[in-house]
Amino acid sequence: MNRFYAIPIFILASVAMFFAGCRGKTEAGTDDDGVLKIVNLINGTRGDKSFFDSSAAGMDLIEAKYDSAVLTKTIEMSYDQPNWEPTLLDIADQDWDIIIVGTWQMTEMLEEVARDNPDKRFIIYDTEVDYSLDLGNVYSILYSQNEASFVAGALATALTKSNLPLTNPDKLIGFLGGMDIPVINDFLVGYVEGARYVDPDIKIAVSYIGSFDDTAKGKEMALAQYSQGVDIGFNVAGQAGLGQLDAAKDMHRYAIGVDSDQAEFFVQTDKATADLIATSVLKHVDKSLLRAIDMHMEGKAPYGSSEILGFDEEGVGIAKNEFYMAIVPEEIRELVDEIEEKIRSGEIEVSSAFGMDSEAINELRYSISP
Amino acid sequence: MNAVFEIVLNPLFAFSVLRVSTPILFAALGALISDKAGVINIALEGIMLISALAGVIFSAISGSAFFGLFMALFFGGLVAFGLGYVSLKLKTDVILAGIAINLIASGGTVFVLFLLTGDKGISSSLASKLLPKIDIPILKSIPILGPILSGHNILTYFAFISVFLVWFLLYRTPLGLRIRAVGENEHAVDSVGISVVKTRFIALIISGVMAGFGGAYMTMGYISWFSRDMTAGRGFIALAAESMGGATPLGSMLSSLLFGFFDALSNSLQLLKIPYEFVSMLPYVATVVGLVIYTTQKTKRMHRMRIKAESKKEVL
Amino acid sequence: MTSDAVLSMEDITKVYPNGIVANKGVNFSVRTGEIHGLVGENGAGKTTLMQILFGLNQADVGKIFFNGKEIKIDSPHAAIAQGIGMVHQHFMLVPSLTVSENLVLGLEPRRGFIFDKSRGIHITQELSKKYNLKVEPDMLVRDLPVGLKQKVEILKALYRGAKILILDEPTAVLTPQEMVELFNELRQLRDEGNTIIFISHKLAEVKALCNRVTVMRAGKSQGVFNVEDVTEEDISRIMVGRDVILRVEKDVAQPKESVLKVNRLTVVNSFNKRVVDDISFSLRRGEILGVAGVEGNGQRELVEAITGFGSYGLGSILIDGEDIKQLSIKEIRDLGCSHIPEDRMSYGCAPTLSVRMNLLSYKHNRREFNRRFFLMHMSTIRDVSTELVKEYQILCTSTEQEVRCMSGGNIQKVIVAREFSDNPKLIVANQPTRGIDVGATEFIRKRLVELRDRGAAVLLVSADLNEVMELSDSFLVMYGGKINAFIEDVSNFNEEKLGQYMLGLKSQDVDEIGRALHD
Amino acid sequence: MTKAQWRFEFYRTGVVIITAVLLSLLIIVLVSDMPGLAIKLFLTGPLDSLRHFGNLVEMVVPLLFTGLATTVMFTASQFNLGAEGAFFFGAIGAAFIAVNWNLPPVLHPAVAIVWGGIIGSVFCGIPGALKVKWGSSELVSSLMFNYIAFFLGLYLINYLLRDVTAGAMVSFPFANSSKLVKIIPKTRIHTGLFIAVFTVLVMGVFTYRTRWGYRIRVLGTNIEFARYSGINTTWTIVMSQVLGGFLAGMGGSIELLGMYRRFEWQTLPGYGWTGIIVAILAHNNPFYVPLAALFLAYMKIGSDIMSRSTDMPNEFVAIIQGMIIILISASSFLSKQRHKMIVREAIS
Repeated sequence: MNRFYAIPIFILASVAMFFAGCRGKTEAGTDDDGVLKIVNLINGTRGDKSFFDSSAAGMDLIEAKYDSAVLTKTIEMSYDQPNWEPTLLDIADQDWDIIIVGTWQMTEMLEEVARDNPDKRFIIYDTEVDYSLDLGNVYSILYSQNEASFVAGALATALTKSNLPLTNPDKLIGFLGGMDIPVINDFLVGYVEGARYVDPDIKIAVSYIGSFDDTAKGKEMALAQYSQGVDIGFNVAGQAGLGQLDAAKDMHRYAIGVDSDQAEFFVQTDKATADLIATSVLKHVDKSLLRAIDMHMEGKAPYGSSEILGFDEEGVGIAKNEFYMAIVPEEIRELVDEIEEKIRSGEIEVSSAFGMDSEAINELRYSISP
Repeated sequence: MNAVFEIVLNPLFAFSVLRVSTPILFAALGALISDKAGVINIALEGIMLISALAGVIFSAISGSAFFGLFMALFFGGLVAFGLGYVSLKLKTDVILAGIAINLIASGGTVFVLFLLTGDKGISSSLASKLLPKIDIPILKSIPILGPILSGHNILTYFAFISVFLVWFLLYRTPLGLRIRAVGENEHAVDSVGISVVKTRFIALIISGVMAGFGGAYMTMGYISWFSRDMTAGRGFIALAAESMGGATPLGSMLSSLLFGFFDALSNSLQLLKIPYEFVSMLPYVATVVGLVIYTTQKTKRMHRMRIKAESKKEVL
Repeated sequence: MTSDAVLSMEDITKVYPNGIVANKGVNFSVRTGEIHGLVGENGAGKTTLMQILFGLNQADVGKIFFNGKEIKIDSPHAAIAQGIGMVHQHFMLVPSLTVSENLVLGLEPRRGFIFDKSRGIHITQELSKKYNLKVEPDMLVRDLPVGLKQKVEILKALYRGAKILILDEPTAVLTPQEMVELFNELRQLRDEGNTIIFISHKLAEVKALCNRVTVMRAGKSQGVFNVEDVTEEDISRIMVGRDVILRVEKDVAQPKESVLKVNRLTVVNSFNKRVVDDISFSLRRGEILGVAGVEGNGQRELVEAITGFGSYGLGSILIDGEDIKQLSIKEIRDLGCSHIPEDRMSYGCAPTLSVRMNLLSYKHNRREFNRRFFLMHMSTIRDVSTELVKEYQILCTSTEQEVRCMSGGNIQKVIVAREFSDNPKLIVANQPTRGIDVGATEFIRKRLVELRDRGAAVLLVSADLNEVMELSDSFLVMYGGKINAFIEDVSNFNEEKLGQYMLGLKSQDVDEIGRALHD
Repeated sequence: MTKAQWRFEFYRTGVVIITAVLLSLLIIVLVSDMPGLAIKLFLTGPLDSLRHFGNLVEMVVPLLFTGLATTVMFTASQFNLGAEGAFFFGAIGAAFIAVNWNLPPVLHPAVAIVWGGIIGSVFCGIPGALKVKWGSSELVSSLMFNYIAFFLGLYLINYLLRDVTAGAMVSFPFANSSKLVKIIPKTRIHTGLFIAVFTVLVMGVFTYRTRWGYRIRVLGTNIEFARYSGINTTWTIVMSQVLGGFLAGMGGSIELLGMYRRFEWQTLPGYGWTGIIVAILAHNNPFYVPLAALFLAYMKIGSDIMSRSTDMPNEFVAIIQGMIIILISASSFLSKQRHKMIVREAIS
């Protein structure tokens, strides 16, 4: 062996020996009983002002409500995919009672980890695990985002047809997706159906950014849409979708936010943008997580099954904040309420993109393309 | 096909070509200056990223967009100085040093962002400022030209003015003479008592400041916040644009515009029935093709000249 | 230190990063108004010493005094400030800039921020007139002939107020006529009170021009002499440390059948210039054919065409009757052609690889060096290279030493060992002894004659007239891409006439040149 | 290099590594609220459990391939930075075979890996071919090709391999026969490790003991000398990059078949970039690639483990890696010491 090898090996060995003696307990290793230890693994980063921020906010809600009865922690795993599985495995080894993950990408990892850790509880949101694998310790939360998008589609169409100052006569609205994947297309399907509900001849410009974090690209695509006559657009692209809100400000057009109430995020730092966000399609990841913990506390959490949360369970919704009130005229607000009611009652049934193949989605996209 | 023409002929499309080209043009001019001095600056990507973050942070702290711009330029120059230091003083290979700086920029900006805001993704919690847009009084009201040329960010105008400034610098000033001389034969410069290292340092710093403009534009004009790795290869594309433009200011401008054209097209073409992945690939393919066409033409031209010369003599 | 010295260097020691000791305790001084020769073999440390004086290199040990005061020269800038100027062996000019731009570079006349071009031209004209060195301010430097480039270099130094002018082997690239002109100009400068340091290894020039001479050998000064008091032979002895017989003993050639036939060859370069213009000659087994001429008259392109390095448009080159136009370098080599390139560092070796790997080169494909399973036969490679090192007296610590750590002469021997050991049919030797020590030169020349006697055909291209005249059996003179003369018998030929051929003042008629074909 | 030079390079590399580690510790101490824990996890995390050690080895495997890929291209002095794209696109090629074909266990991954390698070699080879054909800089075009590989790859996944039942843009699951077998329980270390170690040896022998390796080395030190030596430089330039692409493509395939159930990368995984650092740290010597890969993987895994349990973000590792590149390749870093050493030897 060459001496080149000696130094690094020597360093590793000596450091390892030095620390071998003083290995402590892991951080979560505080063993006082009665405290429910909850960890939330985000496979992205905070600051997207939508999905993951909402998820992280769920931990705050739980902490606010249960205070010292719970110990919560949110771990950002970033968009560094190879790091996700090791993190999940590490966390599963630690002393956590409930482990929360989200998005479809975590599903298959979770299925294995949950099977290997039957004594732990797992919550997964925005997707579900395969329960044929006998996963009695996993609770899956799905959201009927298609229903909320339906309302957004209806609202957008109503707005573009109205005589509001920032709209144009074209009957054209926009949809800006992160990626061409089922969860995003589920928004699209609802959006399209809602739009057609108000006007069957409506045209929708659909673009995908191809990323959930490239805000610059998001903005460019939104600008392209706006410059082709779109006067209200809907972004479903996590952090990348923020680009659309910026584009709306540049072009002075309307936007619809997603997942979190995106107007709220901008009230402080950038009111001009907030003023243009007609509403946001809310995916209440935060509330759904609180709800899950509530049920867990009461011992009623439906582990071993999945739930689809809609308007009734406050799983999804439409942000009706001050900006909504300011932008949307009263008759359209009434229309929105009416449609919401019809969805709740089941009078309107919204299709879902889950299970649709690429062909069907393409057909739908082509049918409404300008 | 008609739909494509419709998109391209829309004045708003031309407007967006100018907008998209701006950061690439800045970086390409940066690449040009360092190239003329005989240094390949592949750290442009990282410099833009660092400047972009600096612009956001300092405009948020000071509340002044122009102070943000100033700091973005300062950091652009500073990082370029660092590149100069390691490549000219420590004699690191300049390409490797560039790779290193890009790496440091990519991780370091997220790191700093996290320390400041707690977010790793985006700086939207900082109330950063935007550089103003400018409406050009008379031009504004001219149809077609007005919507294309008026209402851009101040830096977009400056980018195109810079093309002239960089040309002037290189071909009309003593410094430009020295920069060109140092790139062509450093010994010549050395032997007349001008410091090669110092001249390259100056060229690199100017190059960094140009990239700094590009970075500042990214966060204070193009969009209004910083997000991780937001330059998305623009620094590299600028290098390609500069070499495609035959290492001249005007050529760099034209090839930056070409790239901007394809980039803008890729954003609009999605609305047609073309898979988005194909469309997203377009600008990069165009760059490679452009580069190849440029170099092919160059070799062909030389080849033609040669054949001509040989045959001419033969006839005589 | 002598009291009348305007400038003196004391105890200078310089070690290069690759471990070569270029100067060891050198003392050197010059007086006002003299032309001071600095002679020594290549690699004796002359250039390094002058680079230290001009600030391009820093000494590890030693001091420099100017008018009796110690000065620090850490950059050319500092040197120029002291009134020291240098004309380098390789011109330090920027090809794409004009003469005047090159001249004023670094001291540009300005109008505000702007570079004042017309003042630059004016300055150039003034200087040109004042020192009687004629140049065209508007010409691009890349279009100038070497003689003019040298004048630009001298003007550059004078414009910067040089009182002490260092000229590093200024005559290497000049024709005899240009040389005479230069000497007159230098004398005039001296008479105006300037001091000139004249580096050379050509003793006749030193004898003709200089007042005093410092002789260097192996990095050390061997003393200062008044030129009048010593003969060329004396200097040569001091320089080399022994009496050298540069004359190579050789018998009259016994040429046999022709190996290389060049027929109406024309090469056009990328600047659209016919650099080799319709030349024909042939080269036979057992003879050495020299190619003389001022550098840049197509010799390089001729060699490139023959060795497969460059393409050519018209005409043909036959080696052993085979047309090589479509052949690769490898295929040409396989025909038995070996090649000593003019620039050994750029073409002849891989500086960071070992002696062993450099000796392998084009032979790496040979069966003897390769085993089964695609592996190379490392022990054979080692043995063969050890033998070659011994046979060619290559000085190296081991065959694993990197070539770049060796002296020029030894590197050249590595190349020669590789090229000569192969029993070549045709040897194209381009400047085979340029810039190497006498010992190595002698060794290589002897080898060339030996190979000739064993039946090889040798094409010797050299800018060193002595070398061509000594070694060749017959030779060509190239001027402007054409063969200007063919001298069949070297023994009775006068140098005066040769100079005229080289400068294109005269040329032989077509029939005389046609004899080169041996048809 | 002579012994003295090797010795110097060896000390210098040691100094750089120690500097890098110390710098990391300094950053941690400055930034973290719990520096003790952070440092402990950073330095010992990768060794404190079998699984963490597994993570370390898992990371080393792809780095060996991209490191070797970059090594062979850099040895030929081809600044092709396309290992990243070739890695990604090779993986797509392997995914295609893994999903669509039906082959017996050992053969299936073997075919997929070779195919992935071929695909990768195309992607690194094109910039090489463009360079020799038209003289366009391989540096610039390989950078562009990384993006092209990425988008073209996503397109192929989306339109040819896309699992519509999945909730993200991923391929169908791979056939079980195509996966590389896990060899150590409780870790994800797979048989790809053997292939990687074997490849290191092959590349080492290739570089220093075969005529092709010789040609590449000659080309890399002096292209004119290579030409002069009758080496077909055009061919060798292209081949070195094709080979680099092949190694990177193989690496992508092995990573995918060993570690994943389906193709699910949405971004370029970054191993190609780290591979460049590996190559630099290993001084372009294949035999040193494992050490360099191990060191870089150690830093990355250590920082990942640290960031899981502390407030330290792991991005600072990129800063450290950048510093390492600069210091290692800074030829005049410590050059004064070197020069002193040489002067001493020369004068004595």
